Order: sequence, then C-alpha cells, then structure tokens
Amino acid sequence: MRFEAPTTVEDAVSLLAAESGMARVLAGGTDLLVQMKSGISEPDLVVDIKRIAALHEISEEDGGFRIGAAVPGIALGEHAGVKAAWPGVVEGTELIGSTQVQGRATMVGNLCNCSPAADSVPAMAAAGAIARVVGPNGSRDVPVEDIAQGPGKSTLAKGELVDSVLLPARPDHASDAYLRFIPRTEMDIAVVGCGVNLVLDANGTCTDARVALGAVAARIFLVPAAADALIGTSVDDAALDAVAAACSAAATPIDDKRGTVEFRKKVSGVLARRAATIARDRAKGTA
Amino acid sequence: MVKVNLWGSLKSAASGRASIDVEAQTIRQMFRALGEQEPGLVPILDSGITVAIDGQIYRDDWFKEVDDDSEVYLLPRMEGG
Amino acid sequence: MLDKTAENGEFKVIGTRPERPDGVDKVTGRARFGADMVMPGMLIGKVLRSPHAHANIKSIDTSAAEALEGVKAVITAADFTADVPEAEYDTMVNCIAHGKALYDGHGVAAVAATSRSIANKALKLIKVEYEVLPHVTDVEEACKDDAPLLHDNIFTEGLEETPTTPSNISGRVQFGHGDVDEGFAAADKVVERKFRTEATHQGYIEPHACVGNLSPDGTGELWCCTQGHFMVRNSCAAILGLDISRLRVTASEIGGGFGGKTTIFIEPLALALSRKAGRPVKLVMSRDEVFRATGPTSSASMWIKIGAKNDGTITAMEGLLKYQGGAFKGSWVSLGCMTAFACYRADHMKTVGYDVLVNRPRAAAYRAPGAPMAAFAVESVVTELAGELGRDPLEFRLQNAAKEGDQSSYGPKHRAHGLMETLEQAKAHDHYNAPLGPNQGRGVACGFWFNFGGQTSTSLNIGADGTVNVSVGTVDVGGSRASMCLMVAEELGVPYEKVRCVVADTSSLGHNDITDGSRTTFSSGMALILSARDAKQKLCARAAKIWEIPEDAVEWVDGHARPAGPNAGEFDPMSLAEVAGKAETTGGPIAGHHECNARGAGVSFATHMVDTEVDPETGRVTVLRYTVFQDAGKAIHPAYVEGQFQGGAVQGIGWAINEEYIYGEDGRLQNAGFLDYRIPVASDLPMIDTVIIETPNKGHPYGVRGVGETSIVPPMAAIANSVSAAAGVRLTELPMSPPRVLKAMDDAKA
Amino acid sequence: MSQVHVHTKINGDTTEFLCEADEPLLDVLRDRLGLTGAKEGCGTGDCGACSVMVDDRLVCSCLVLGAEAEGRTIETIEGMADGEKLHPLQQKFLDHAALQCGICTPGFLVAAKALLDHNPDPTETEVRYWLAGNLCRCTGYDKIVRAVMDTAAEMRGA
Repeated sequence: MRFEAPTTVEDAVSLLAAESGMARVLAGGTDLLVQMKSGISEPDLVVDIKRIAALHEISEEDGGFRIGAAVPGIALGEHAGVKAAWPGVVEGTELIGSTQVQGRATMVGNLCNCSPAADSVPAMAAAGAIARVVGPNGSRDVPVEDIAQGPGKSTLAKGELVDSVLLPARPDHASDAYLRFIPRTEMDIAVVGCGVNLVLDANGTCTDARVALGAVAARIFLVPAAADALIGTSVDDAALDAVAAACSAAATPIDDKRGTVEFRKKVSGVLARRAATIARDRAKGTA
Repeated sequence: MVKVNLWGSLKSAASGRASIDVEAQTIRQMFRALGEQEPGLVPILDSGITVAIDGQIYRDDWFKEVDDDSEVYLLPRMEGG
Repeated sequence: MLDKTAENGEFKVIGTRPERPDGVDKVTGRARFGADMVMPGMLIGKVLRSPHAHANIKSIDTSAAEALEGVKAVITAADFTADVPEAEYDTMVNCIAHGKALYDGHGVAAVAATSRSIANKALKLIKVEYEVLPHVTDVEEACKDDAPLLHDNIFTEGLEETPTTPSNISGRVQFGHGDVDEGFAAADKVVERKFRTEATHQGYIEPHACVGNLSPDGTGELWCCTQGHFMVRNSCAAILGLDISRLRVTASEIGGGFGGKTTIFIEPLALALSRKAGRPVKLVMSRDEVFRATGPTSSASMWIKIGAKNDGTITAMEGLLKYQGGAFKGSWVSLGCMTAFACYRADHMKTVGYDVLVNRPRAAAYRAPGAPMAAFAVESVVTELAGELGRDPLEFRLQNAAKEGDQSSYGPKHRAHGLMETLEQAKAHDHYNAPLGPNQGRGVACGFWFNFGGQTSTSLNIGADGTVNVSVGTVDVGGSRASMCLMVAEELGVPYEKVRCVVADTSSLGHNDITDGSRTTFSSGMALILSARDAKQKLCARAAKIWEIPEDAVEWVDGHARPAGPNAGEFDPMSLAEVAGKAETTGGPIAGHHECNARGAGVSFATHMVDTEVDPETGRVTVLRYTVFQDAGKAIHPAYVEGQFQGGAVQGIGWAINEEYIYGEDGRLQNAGFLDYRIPVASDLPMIDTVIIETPNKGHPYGVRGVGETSIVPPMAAIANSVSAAAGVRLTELPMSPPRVLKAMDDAKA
Repeated sequence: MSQVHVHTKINGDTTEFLCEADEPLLDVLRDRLGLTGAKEGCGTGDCGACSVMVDDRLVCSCLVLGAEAEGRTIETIEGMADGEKLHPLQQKFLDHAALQCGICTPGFLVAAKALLDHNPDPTETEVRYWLAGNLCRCTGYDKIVRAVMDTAAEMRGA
C-alpha cells in the first residue's frame, strides 16, 4: 500500500485517477481503517486529504454553509453559525461514534462511506444538502442522497472525490432535527435514523418540509409522503400521526443483528414523529 | 457410621441409593468405603468431587475429618469464574 | 478458625482504603500487560481459524505459507502429540482442531513470522480443504434426535440406563429433596414459566496475549495474561509433553478475566511455534478472535415452577435447565441446578439439568458460572408468585429465605450467612420507598454463590530495614495485592506502606490454583496471615536470642517483640525493623511461608434493587437507579469490595439488556466486536449504590467471604422484574433488547 | 514494501520513525517506540483503550495511520505525569479506586484530561457521554465518574 498526502484537491484527484489498483480517500479514517483492519478493504493507495487546507474550512456561501471534506465532527459542533442554522445536521454528525471518533470522523466521509445507517446523511438529505464532486473532468453538484448506490457502494466515478457539502440558506422559522434509535446511549450503529427539516410561516403553518430515513433500506432516502403530510399543517398531532404512518410505510428494512423488520418499521414512525416535533419547536423558537 | 448423601443423579451410579452409610474418619477413607460398596462410583470419585461436611465445602481434601454425626453430601466438582 | 482480632473487631488497617501497590504503574502506563512484553528475536504469531461452524478438515497444505520469506514456523494439529492426558485433551483440541472444525473461529493452523503483515499474508497462503457439515447452534435444536451430531463418542451420562446411541446431550444431573408433586399438591398458587437466555461474553478489555519461548531441550518460559499461571503451566506442559519444572510461566498484569481467562486458548500454540522456529513467539488475539474463539457463557433454555400457600409459604420449587457449553462437554449446568433455589427454604425441591453440545466455542467460566441465568428464571417466578399472592416481593422473600440450618437446594444444611440481612437492609433502604414515575418499575432479586478455597502457597520475606515483601501465586485481577498487604500489615502490626506484594512466577512458589471462585482474598489472604504468623514466631525467637531469654517468653504485640510477662525480664520492645536489622547476625533471613488447600470458604448472598424506565414506543430500557446489598463477611479494602459489587451489577445490566451472541443461519457469529456486542458504556448507567453487609465467615481468620461473583447473580432477574413492572408484561427472554421488549408489549396489548 | 519516514513530536520529544504505509499509529507507538501505555482492546475504535491526543484532538490511535502523524504533536499517557508528580486525575483515580484491572485506565485518563482541558466544570452526564467511547468492564464506571468529577472540582479550586 502507498500513502500519499497531497496539498491540493487537484493533486488528490490526479493520484486517485492514476492509480491502477484500489484507491481510497482518507479523511477521518474511522471507517477506512476499520475496513483495512478487518480485511474488507485492501487498498493499493490511500490518499490523505487532510493536508489540503481548503478542505478544513467551513465557509459561508449564498447564505448557506460549505463544509469541507476534512472537517471533523467536533469542529462542526464548535461552529456556532452552522449549529444555529442546521442543528439537526450537526446533531446527526455529532452522533457518529465516540468523542475520540468525533475528533476524526467527517460528515463527508460519513456520506462517502455509503452506509445506509450513516448518522449525518438523513439530516443532510432532509436539509437538501448538495455534495460537490471533484474529478478528472471537473466538478459537479450532486444531492447527497444520490451519492450512495447501495451499502458501501457510491456513484462516484474513478478519480472522483467529494470535496465539500453545501448546506443551503435558511429562511426564517426554519429548523431541523435528527434522531436515531440505538440500543445503548452511545457507540452503536443506527437501527433507524430519521431527519426532518421544515419551514414554517409566521403563523406556524408548515410551508416546506423534507423527511429522510436511514437504516431501513439499502440507501438513505427521502419520504415525500411524510413531507406532504407536514406541509400545510401546523404540525399538529394529526399531521405527526400522518408523518409517522408515512415513514413506517416507506421503510423497507431487513432483519439483522441490529433489529427486526417489524421493529424498524414501527420505530421509523416513532422517530419521525419525535424528530418532526423537535424541528417544529425549534422553528418556532420554543425548543 | 457416617451417612453419605448423594446428589440426585449420582444415584444412577450407586444402585439407585440416595445415601450410603460407611465407616470412615476422613474423606479419603469415606471415598474408599464408598467405592467398595458401590464400584460404579469409583470413576466419579476419581474424577474429582466436592464434599460438603456440615455445610462446609471441601475440594481435594482427603484428610479432612468426618464424624459419625456429620452431615455429609457429595457434590459435583465445582469451579468458579 | 475465626481469629480473636476479627471477633473483637479490633482491626487497625483492615477496612481502610489505601492506594494500591500497583497503582502508580497502572495510571502512568508503565504496568505491563499481556501484549506489552517483548523478547529479543521475537516473532509474531497468528492463528488461522475455521470460517465454518462444523466441517471435516480433509487436508491442510501449508507449503506456500512455509515458503514465504519471513515465515519461520507453521503448525497444525499434526504438531501435537496424541498421548495427551484425558483431562487436557479437550483443551488441546479446543486450541487447535484435530480433524474437525467444531465452531466458527476454531483454530486450524498457526504461523510465526518476522512481522505481523508477513504472518497475515502467510495465513492466506494456507490451503484448508473443508467438508462442510450440518451444524447446530441452538440448545433446544441440539437436543433433538435428528440434530447434527458433534461427537460420535459422547453418550448421555447420568441416566438410569446408559444409552447406546451418541448424543449432543453429554449429561443429565439432578438435585433436590422431598417430593415436588406432594409439594405442589399442597400449594394454593403455582406459577410456572419457560425462560431463555443467550450466550454472553466476559468482555474483558484485554485480548488474550502471550509470548512463548521454548528451547529444543524442553526448557521454556511463557509470559501471558491469565487468571492462573500455574494452570497454564500444567496444561501447556501436558499438551506439549514437557516437565512441569522446565516451564516457567509469568503472569503479566491482566486486563480483566471474569472467568474467561481460567483456561488456555493460544498459549500452547505460541510455545509450539517457538519450539519449531527456535525463537520467541508472541501471539495476541484480535477482538474478533476473542469473541469467536474464547469461552463465552452458555445459552440456556429453562423451565421453572414454584408453588406456595396463601399464607406465603413456598411448598415446592422445581426447575429444568438446559445449558449448552459449546462444542465440548462441561457447561456449568450443575452449578445452575445447585444454586437455582439456594436462596430459599422449601420442603420439596428438584432441579434437573442437561449439559448440551452445540457448534459454538467451548464455554468458559463467567463470574458465578451457571448461576446468573438460573437466578434470572427463578427470581422472575418468585416475584410473579409474590404478585399472585398479593405479597410484597421483599416480604415474600424474607418469609421464605433460607436460614442457618435449613436444607439447601444443593443438599447440605445452610450455615450462618447474610441473606436475611441483605433483604432487611434492602427493605429499610430509602431506595425501596422512593417514588416511581410513569413507565417505570422497580425490581428486586436475590443471588447466591458458593465461593471456593483451593490450593494456595504464599511467602513473606522481611527486609533488613523492616519492610516486608509478600509473594502470592494468585493473579491480581482487581486490586487484590492491596488486600494482601492490608492483611499482612494487620497481622504484623506494621504500616500498610511497609508491605509490598508481588504475584510470583510458577518457579518461585508452590502450586496455586486459579484466581477463580472468588477465592483470592480468601485463600491467599488466609495463607498470608498464616505466613505472617509463621514469621512472627521467628521474629519472637530472634528477639529471645538477642535478649537471651526463652522463645516462649517473647510475644508479638503491635508490631513489636516484647517480653511476655514480668518474669521474662526487663527489655525495651523491639520493632520489626530492629529485629530484622539484626537478622544477619542472629541466624540469617527471616521469612514466613504457608501452603494449604484452603478450607472454609463462606457462601455469599446478595439482594439487588433496580429501577428502570421503558420507552413504551420503542421498548428501550433505561436503568435509573441501582442498589446492591451484599454480604462480604469482612471487607478488607472496602473500595475494592464496592468495586466488585458495582462491576458485577453492571455486567449483569449488560447481560440483561443488550449483550448476546448472535449466530446467523450459516452458524457464524454475527457480532464479533464491541460495536455489536454491546457492553454497557458510561452514559448508559447511573451510579451504582452499594451496601456492604458484614456477616463474618468463621472459616477465615478475619471473616472474609469471596465477593467477586455473587454480584452478577441477581441483576438480570432484578432488571427483568423491574422491566416487567414498567412494561406491564412479564419478560422471559434475555437480553431484554428493545425489539424484544416492544414485541412483548405489543403482543400483550393485542 | 517501502516504509514511510515520519517526523513527529511525542510527549514533547522530537521523534522520527519508519512505518509501513498501512500501519496504525497505535502499532507504531507500541511496537516501534516502546510506548505501550496505549492499549489495543479492539483495534476498531470501539473501546478507547488506545486514546491519545493528536494536535490537541482526542483520538483512538488505532484509527490513525502512523504515516498521518507527519508533523503532528502527539501526547500519550506516558507524558501525563510531570516527572514524578502525578497529574491530579492520576492521583484521583488511585484515591477513588477507579481502576480494577487497569487496562482501560490509560485511555480513560487521556480522555478525561481532554474533557477537563475543554470543560473544567462538567456535569455527571457530560462526563458519562464524553467517556462513552472508553469501555471499562470492571468498575461499572461509578468510581471513574466520581474520580473525574472530584478532580474537576479540585482543579477548579486550585
């Protein structure tokens, strides 16, 4: 295995594109090193992108925030602006692993690992976050929910990497929330994850919403029916019941060591209801 | 005579007897006498066995004295964690 | 043999909480654990493990691995002699498969190479041809007549008639007294239920590790983390055909054991590799290997029936326990049967147990082995029966608790013990009357463990400056060296700081049994007290020589030799340091020794109380409050006694709520890591309150009872009782994981 | 396989080492530099026994490549005491009997120090969540949490 630590995105892309064997990007490494240890991944080239200064930045862009691929969870949590605008995305990212993992793991790495149970991705998908993919042929913008093809498999082409994610600008009375279900209080992989992002008008009526589910299908996905159930309502109990029902119906999980189909479907609804309630209260400023 | 009580399933190795009276002053003498009366017990006694005398547990302790009025139970070999 | 000092409660240092002698090394990173040892020229060993749950090994081709540069030795079963004593045969076959892989993770071959990466490469070059066989991992399935058979030479023992066909049931045991049918006929209320528990792992944070160095002449040394280095020496010597005297085993600091390090898994492989390579070999398990190839607990299938009269008197208790012990015989089902009803008095008791083989790793001891799952079942039924009778669960237990003189479930009559005291203290504790909120429940449960003594040899050497070194052969897993120093300081009348304790290697002391059965503070403590008395006699004799008076005219009081009475003469008392300082001129070094097979271990009882809250929508259980009431006999170092109580309770919380071995259809372990084998983390827990009860054990000079194991017996039952109250439905399977609790609640509503 | 030449500062000492490109920092510390205070309990970031500081961030050294350490500053348990003077956390762990076997202790101390450096007045809940990535199987965490809280109180008073 070769280890490279380029200082520009262009160099990173060139290295990845030129490698004839398996090449992997190393950001926080909290997934990659585990895969290497277990033998699941045996790369010929590892490209550490943490020496690329630009990728450590959180910058404001068009009223939103661009989060560099090398920003660890703990740094995101320390950013007051992002935390105020996108508390759900931040809490999703902060749920990835322990304090130790937070010092390393990045939101973009979590996205590119393509786990259906990734904690930051449902919140990002609900947020309408856009990943900027850079490759040998330039860059392109991709909705985060389209980065994963299936478990561990991305839609990125050879030589491509995600250099950042853009969280869009926020109108007034807007907020989001992410909840996951795990058996313990920490250190587990999500059994179900749910991100809810909504916008209220001055009267508290929901004018826009996005709801995403994780760990209940091969990919993290949006649930338009759940969003529709919120829009036009005051996010009251009836709307929340409808959100829960839509999410339970949309979940297509499997039985595995972390949970049963029955459990995951039911809890999808439970979490959607709870997350929507939190997002509503945050948007109203009553949280 | 010392009355030696056997645990439930040990009976199958002792002609169905639940207790056996033996002449013995020590655990070793007791084992020997038990084996003479019930040869089926010999391999089990040899494999290591626990003895409770008046509620106190003894492992591998041949020369512990046994009195005629002692309460004696044979128990399977015990190991802890 | 209870000593006067203890009876009068006149302890000077016993019961204080000093810093442990190994403390600074442990907080600075200097302490050397199993994997921290390096020997010159050392190679790195790795073990190839079966990916199949059950498979004949048709052939193993190691030639490509042997040809790889840097590979210095490759071993398979062929490198082990067949004439291993019967007692060690299963242990050897569990370390390395002989012709047949019996579980996912069973060792098949091992390599030693100059680096870890070369060793890993070499493993991939070993070609094993398997004939995959049908497998069985479930205890009930394994009992069926058409189950895949693990061994064709195991016939169920303990039946009236010896069977003629082999079976996965290696034995049947039965205990009890009276006639349960008669007892149930006399009952007004009877509750019976089935229970299941999954296998759990001790979960020690330190994986097994060793460095072996074996010369062609059969002389060797082994460094390893173990609960019993004398056991390691004897087993390895037997398996490798060595003289015991030629193999010196040094116990490293040990990063947790809880019973899981009471046998060997990799040590003979490291030694065999070393012998073949002619160099030291280090073998360290990965966490994945620890889960797949060491010794988890049994999983169990149980049925319990208890009857009582309307006045609350229990009339009969009956149980059927089936424990799988992995791919070899020897689950701890006997101990499950013996302990199941040990907290109670009833005229009619019966337990039947089956020891069952399945395609899983060979079970090892885990803290009070066999008892916790039985207690989970029994204590659940006891609480349910109390409820049926309209009785308070603690009152009901107080009414039926076994007392001194009652016939125990395992046979003999109970001696004095502290069960009643734990129950009374629990009842009086403010925890018991604290208010509960919605979806919350409170559970109580009792637990019992025997505790053991065993072979013990200790030494005590007095330095010229009057400081004291003591050597024990029982591994210190949780701070026992501090307790040893306390007992010696107490006995000699010197300050704690003047006594230091080491765990000596196998060549330096007589045989010591494993640190198991909660025996170390009891047994090594007793031997050290007697070693100290031996030394005191010698100290008095030296003082007598110095004073030129008869030996029996000198007594040892408060750390000084004194003339025993006015007739002995007028001499100023001599301190230990003063007598020791003259040792060279008065006859040489002064030491004390003691060897024994320690008798007199006292049983220990506990009552646990726990509050939980259940999320009605997800089934998630949160432990809100936990209090342990346990009899310690005498707490030598109370902080470490509390630590044993707390640690046992929390392991029980893990076992109750989340920990389990999960096997796939393919018979492979699905969760061989700390990510999905979910031991409790700090944020899962409240503080664990403890109440130490001291009912002295008359079999120990200071009244000590073992405390390490009892604390894991009640938790699962206490939590099950608490969760069942909170959820409004009786939980009968462990772990009470969220999907299981939610389903039980939904089913109850339906 | 050609090795990577890495320059670092470890516990204040300039340190160079060669390592394989895929070698975790934990293995470098333990096997190449003799710093065995960090322990491998899992190798997958689940137990925290290998906790160290890299450029003032708490990390699991099993989840960092040695090659990544180029130019970084690393602190390990071996650097926590000031000569023969223990760090207050180390002393409180002893005073509270916050360790039994001690294998997890170095990781807990490094993690707890990172907490107190960042938050001198943590609540019990904050302590428990910060330390959730450090597994202890012996103590049930009670005495560890008490030791950390007590250290924080003492250091605030100092």
